[in-house]
Amino acid sequence: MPQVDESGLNAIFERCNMLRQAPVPPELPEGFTQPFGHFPVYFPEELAHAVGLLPTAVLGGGNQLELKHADAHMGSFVCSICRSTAELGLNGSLKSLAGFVTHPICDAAKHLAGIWSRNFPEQPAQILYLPQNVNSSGAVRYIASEYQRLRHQLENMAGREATDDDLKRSIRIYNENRRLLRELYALRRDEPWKVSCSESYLLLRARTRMACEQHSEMLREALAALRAREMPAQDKPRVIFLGGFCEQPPLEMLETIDDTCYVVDDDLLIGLRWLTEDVPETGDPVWALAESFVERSAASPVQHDARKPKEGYLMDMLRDSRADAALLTAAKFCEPGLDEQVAWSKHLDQENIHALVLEFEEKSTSFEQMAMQLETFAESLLFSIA
Amino acid sequence: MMHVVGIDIGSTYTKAIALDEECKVVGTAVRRTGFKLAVAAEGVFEDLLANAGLARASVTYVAATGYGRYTVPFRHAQITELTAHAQAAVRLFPDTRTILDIGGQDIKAIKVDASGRVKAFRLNDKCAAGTGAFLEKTARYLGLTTADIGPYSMRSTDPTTISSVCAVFAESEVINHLSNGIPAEDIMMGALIALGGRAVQLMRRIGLEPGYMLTGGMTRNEGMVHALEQALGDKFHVAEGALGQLNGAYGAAYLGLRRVQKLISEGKPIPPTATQLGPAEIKTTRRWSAMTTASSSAETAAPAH
Amino acid sequence: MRQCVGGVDVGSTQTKAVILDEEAKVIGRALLDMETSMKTIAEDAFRLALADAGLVEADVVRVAGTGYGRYNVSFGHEQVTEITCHARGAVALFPGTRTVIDIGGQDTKAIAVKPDGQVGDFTMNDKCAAGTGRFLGAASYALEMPLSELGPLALKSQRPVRITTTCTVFAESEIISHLSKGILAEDVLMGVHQAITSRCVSLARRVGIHPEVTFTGGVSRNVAMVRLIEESVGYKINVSPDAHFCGALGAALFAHDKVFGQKVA
Amino acid sequence: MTTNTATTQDGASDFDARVDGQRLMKAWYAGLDDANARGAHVANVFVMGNAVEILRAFDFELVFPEINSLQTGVRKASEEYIRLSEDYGMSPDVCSYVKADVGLILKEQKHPAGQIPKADIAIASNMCSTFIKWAEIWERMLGTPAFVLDLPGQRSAGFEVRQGDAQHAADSRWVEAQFRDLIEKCEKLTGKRLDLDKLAEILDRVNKMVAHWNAVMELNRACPAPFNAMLDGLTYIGIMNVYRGTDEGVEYMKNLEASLRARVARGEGRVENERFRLLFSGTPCYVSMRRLVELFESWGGVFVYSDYLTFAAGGMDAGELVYDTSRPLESLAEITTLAAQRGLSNQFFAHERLAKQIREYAVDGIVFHGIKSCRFVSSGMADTRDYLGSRLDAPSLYIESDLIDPRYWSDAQIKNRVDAFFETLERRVGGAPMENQPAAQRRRSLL
Ligand SMILES: Nc1ncnc2c1ncn2[C@@H]1O[C@H](COP(=O)(O)OP(=O)(O)O)[C@@H](O)[C@H]1O
Ligand SMILES: Nc1ncnc2c1ncn2[C@@H]1O[C@H](COP(=O)(O)OP(=O)(O)O)[C@@H](O)[C@H]1O
Ligand code: SF4
Ligand code: SF4
Ligand code: SF4
Repeated sequence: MPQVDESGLNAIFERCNMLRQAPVPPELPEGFTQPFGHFPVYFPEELAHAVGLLPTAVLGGGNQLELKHADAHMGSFVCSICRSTAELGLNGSLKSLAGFVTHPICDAAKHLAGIWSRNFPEQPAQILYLPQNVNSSGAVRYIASEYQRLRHQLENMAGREATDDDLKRSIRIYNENRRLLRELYALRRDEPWKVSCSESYLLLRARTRMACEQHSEMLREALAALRAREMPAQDKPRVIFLGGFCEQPPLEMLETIDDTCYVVDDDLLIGLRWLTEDVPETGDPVWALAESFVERSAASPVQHDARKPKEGYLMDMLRDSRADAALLTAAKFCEPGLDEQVAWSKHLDQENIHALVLEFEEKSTSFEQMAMQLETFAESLLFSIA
Repeated sequence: MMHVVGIDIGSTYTKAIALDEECKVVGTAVRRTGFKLAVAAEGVFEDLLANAGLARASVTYVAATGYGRYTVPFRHAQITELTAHAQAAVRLFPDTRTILDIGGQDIKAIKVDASGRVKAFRLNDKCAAGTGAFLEKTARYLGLTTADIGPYSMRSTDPTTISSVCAVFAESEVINHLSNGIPAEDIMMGALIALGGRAVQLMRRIGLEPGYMLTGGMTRNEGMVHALEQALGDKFHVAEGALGQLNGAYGAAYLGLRRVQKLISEGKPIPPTATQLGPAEIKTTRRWSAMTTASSSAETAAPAH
Repeated sequence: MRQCVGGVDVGSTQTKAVILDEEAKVIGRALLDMETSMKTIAEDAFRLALADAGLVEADVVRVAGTGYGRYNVSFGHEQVTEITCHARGAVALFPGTRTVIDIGGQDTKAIAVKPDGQVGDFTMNDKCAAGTGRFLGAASYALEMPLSELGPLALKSQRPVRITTTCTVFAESEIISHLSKGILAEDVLMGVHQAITSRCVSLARRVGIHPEVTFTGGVSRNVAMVRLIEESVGYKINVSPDAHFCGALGAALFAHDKVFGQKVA
Repeated sequence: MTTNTATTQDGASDFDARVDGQRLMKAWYAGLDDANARGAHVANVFVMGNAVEILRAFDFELVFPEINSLQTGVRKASEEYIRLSEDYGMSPDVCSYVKADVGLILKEQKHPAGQIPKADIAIASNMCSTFIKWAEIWERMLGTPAFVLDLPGQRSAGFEVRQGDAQHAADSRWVEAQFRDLIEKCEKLTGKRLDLDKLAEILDRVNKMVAHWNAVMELNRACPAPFNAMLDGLTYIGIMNVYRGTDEGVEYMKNLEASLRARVARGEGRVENERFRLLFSGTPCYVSMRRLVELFESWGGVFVYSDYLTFAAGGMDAGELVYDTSRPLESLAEITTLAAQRGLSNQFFAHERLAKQIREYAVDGIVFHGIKSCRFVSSGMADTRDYLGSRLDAPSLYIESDLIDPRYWSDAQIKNRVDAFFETLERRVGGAPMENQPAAQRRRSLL
């Protein structure tokens, strides 16, 4: 594996940053016939990958995109990611997608399927009803049947069959990628001064615009270079960032946070890291994926699971990452996020753990206000000046 | 003799205060901020030195706060106004737990612990409806100066309700009231009550913990204090005289003093000022966001099949 | 014995009145600033319009009131909402109208008009005065310059500044701060106009913008606003010298329908 | 004893839809008031996608938190509850039903209608995703265990699940599995075994109620319409939900159908001169529903149907949805699955249903009522409206307020919009001219 230095690292970040701003993958890698769009949070990308459709997370338009059509189709009270996703559809940016899948994470997201069917009937859109009752005995069986249905639809779109072996190969590729992502987050826990939250986010997000195997390649180089970085630890508080599970916070926001804090863990793009362990590479692959969703998965405000009380995973995150405090964020107009935020802050209050409550919007462009809040927060944690 | 200075550059007023080693106030100064922040800082500093009869040389350390804190060239350190207000509040009134600061262009509600550490806070700065600007607008319309607002409104016997949520719509409401022959003091008090209600609502959002303190220029407006206490149903601590408006500057100065004492006790030198430091002091996170490619909003799409 | 009709539009900042003759031609106009009470202003405006037309009250057989103070037109025979009136007026002035953008003193409206001239959909700013004529009011106050001169000056701008505050109240201090930094008045003003335009256009987008677009309300007298809206929709828009009276005209036309039965356009 | 005894509101009668409705509601709240004291078991359920039939079989007292919240609105007490919850930290941007309920918790369950008992279990379906977040709030604040009932909805446009096809079989299997879990939980909670015969009887009563309900809805296709879907209809649906599967429920629905039949036979309409037949899409604004209806009826506009009456009835408004009482549990699962998909498609693919309803009820225009804080009904509304407007040229009005938060009701604005809407409708449909009334009189009728 070629050694990459700081300048090579910059080249990688530059590429990631370019991909961050691309509504769909700028080019199709070898062996893929068409991109296939899916909305946050989790989507079993292996199924698309196995038929040669390039899984492409649709993540809204960022704060550079001007909404020209969306306002006539979605009220101003709907979260930004939904509105700007609609905009991307309406302005043709997503034309190339073979199809679009959304999820019952919230009602706004479910409505996207209807909006698609009314405005782009030629581009098949559907709601993948991932169950909110994973604790029921029938859950795995039900998910498996949904995955089978999806698998056949994808096969028809791609005009190509996905054998169990194809699926197993894809699972192997994704397992490898998930392992590397776990390494990246371990590095942030152990030596946060070596990789900032915004840099880690850029690396992570790049996976939504390239083939998983390419991403692993890139990640391996980046990790090596990051580990080799010579950077002094600064006097910044260790915090975790929550609330990035769906709508994407502007990169500027993450950078503003990096200015004053070390973010040692987060739930950004949690869907890409949803499965927390390797998916079994033997046996029925569809069942393996379904079972992993139920038994070896992360948590988010939009997935109910009696075994994962929300405060529970919040405290686990704080403990495992040895964080001093938490940034509890929520996207404006994000019902589940805003509800969760209350529960989180109430709980941390009881536990006497410092938390800063922030509301963000994909569309925001000015961050002085937020910078001031973060400075105050850092001051209240370190309690020393300058 | 060593002195420490705190400078609070607010959106409307710039405030400065000087402390000696015993943390005694040896001088203060207030002036309108205007639009050249560095100039305001320089100006207020000179006023301060004059008022306190100090020589520049005898000022060991300058701590800047307020929204213009990064524009004070001769600062040794900057702190946010929230931290500064919290510190000062607890020093002046040790039982303070909830602080309300009504500024010219924003409101802040701050929750503090016994040590003056900021526990939680909320701000409102997008909409003028809940800020000093709203008052000054109404006052301007009624032909009152800022300083008149308090005494004048206290004459009100039967305040009117101002129902508009928007400062602009409120103005036409005021016009209507006037044309219906409602006395100006009742309208002014109506505006104070409207503002008071919004301010207390903001306080509720961080949770009301008794031991309330009002800071900022509004402390000089007895009508506002009255309206606020009505809305809250409880008393506010209010520092006497101009000290209420100087609260932020005082907090900055106090933290500066503590810092200096710490440095001296550790036998460390006083750090250089921002100008001496130069740009090196500027934060150094790489800003990838600054490099946005055209593709961001463009209709790029992978080759369709 | 004349059979003229009148329309009175009692707006939030200005009251407009027009008189139409039997052929529905505008023969009298009046415009009053809204200072004192709403009760009398409608009547005052109406009388001024009569005088302008050189008529006496008896010559006018029917009057319709509109605008948000329409129920103060106590002498009116009917009240019609400003939405319906602006649409009617706009279609009368420009039969091809499909979208009406009305920017007034305190409210901004967008109306989608069906090919048959009927109101299809409409939306307006409710709680917040950002992006209304008031924003220009703030500018004219800060620059101590009459409203009518703002537009022409703004068009001289080479490098417009970006106005970041949306709040009409804070706009004033932002404008002054830019000026104090030595930025040219025209560049600041252009920024102000751009700010209003982007707000109004995004409001209009909620009902969908389709040509022809007709721009009404007092702000339509501002040449810079006209230019900017044209730039952002991408084609020329209709503006009539009577645009400020559009609401009153629409009202008067409804009165005219009543008197002469068949609808004139 | 049907048509002959049951007569209408005006006649001297032993049945008055409104009075009897209110009586039943009172009785229900009275039953709740001392439920904990009596040691009865209590369950929180939502109007969409619940397992009421099963819970009744275990003699649970049922609490409908949505109805509690809307009642705070009807009783003009909602603002206090909502403010309490916002002070507690709830965002202004979330569902105001949830906020009112959090307020209720903060007030130790003291509701204007009486004491609301603490629940032993909460059933939350995924039909509205907020249900789940709501149930999680109870888990935290009250320690009420939540049982999420996951009901897969319509996957995509034109996605038809027919009774007995493969997809329906798979979905039903999933729902049945969850029902079995639920039954196990109920048996643990109550110490009783599930009595299948009892369940069958309950299903049978639901069948009867639904049959009457569908007849009632159909009666409003008559012109003039006998009732206003967004005023009288709200009483009906309340009973439909609260008394689902009970004898009182069957009795009420039977009498209701009879009385409305009589009305139609007599050619009586809700408004004396019906000029516009309107379809209402969205949820009501319970704080000001009378006022809203007044604004429309003053123009002779009556709401003849509302999709609210479909999804708030859990989507059971379809002839083919009949429980097979010979295999209660399986049938319950199968029908629940289909009903849920109707209820959900009703929102997420609303255009398919609305288009049908426009035809069936001979509608002149649609009124869309957007609720900022209810994404379930509001997120797709503008787009649906755009679609119907361009495809069917259906005239429509969009108004916005809130379910129960009076702070979002702006009378002047709504009146303005309603007036403008009818001014347009009049010129299209050519309703009787109203302008020729003297201004003064017309004003009175409008205010
Ligand atoms: N002498 C005074 N009398 C009454 N009110 C005053 C006085 N000075 C300031 N104020 C009020 O206090 C408000 C804010 O003052 P200040 O807290 O200094 O603002 P900021 O910190 O935002 O610059 C002003 O908008 C004004 O309404
Ligand atoms: N001569 C002018 N040039 C530019 N703008 C003007 C002129 N006259 C009035 N305006 C603008 O029009 C606004 C009033 O428009 P109008 O439609 O009468 O408002 P409303 O109907 O709400 O009273 C004023 O606030 C001002 O901004
Ligand atoms: S951001 Fe929140 S509201 Fe928006 S789609 Fe995601 S989960 Fe739903
Ligand atoms: S509501 Fe009024 S005061 Fe508030 S932001 Fe808008 S214009 Fe400014
Ligand atoms: S969001 Fe709408 S549907 Fe969901 S609970 Fe609230 S009011 Fe009911």
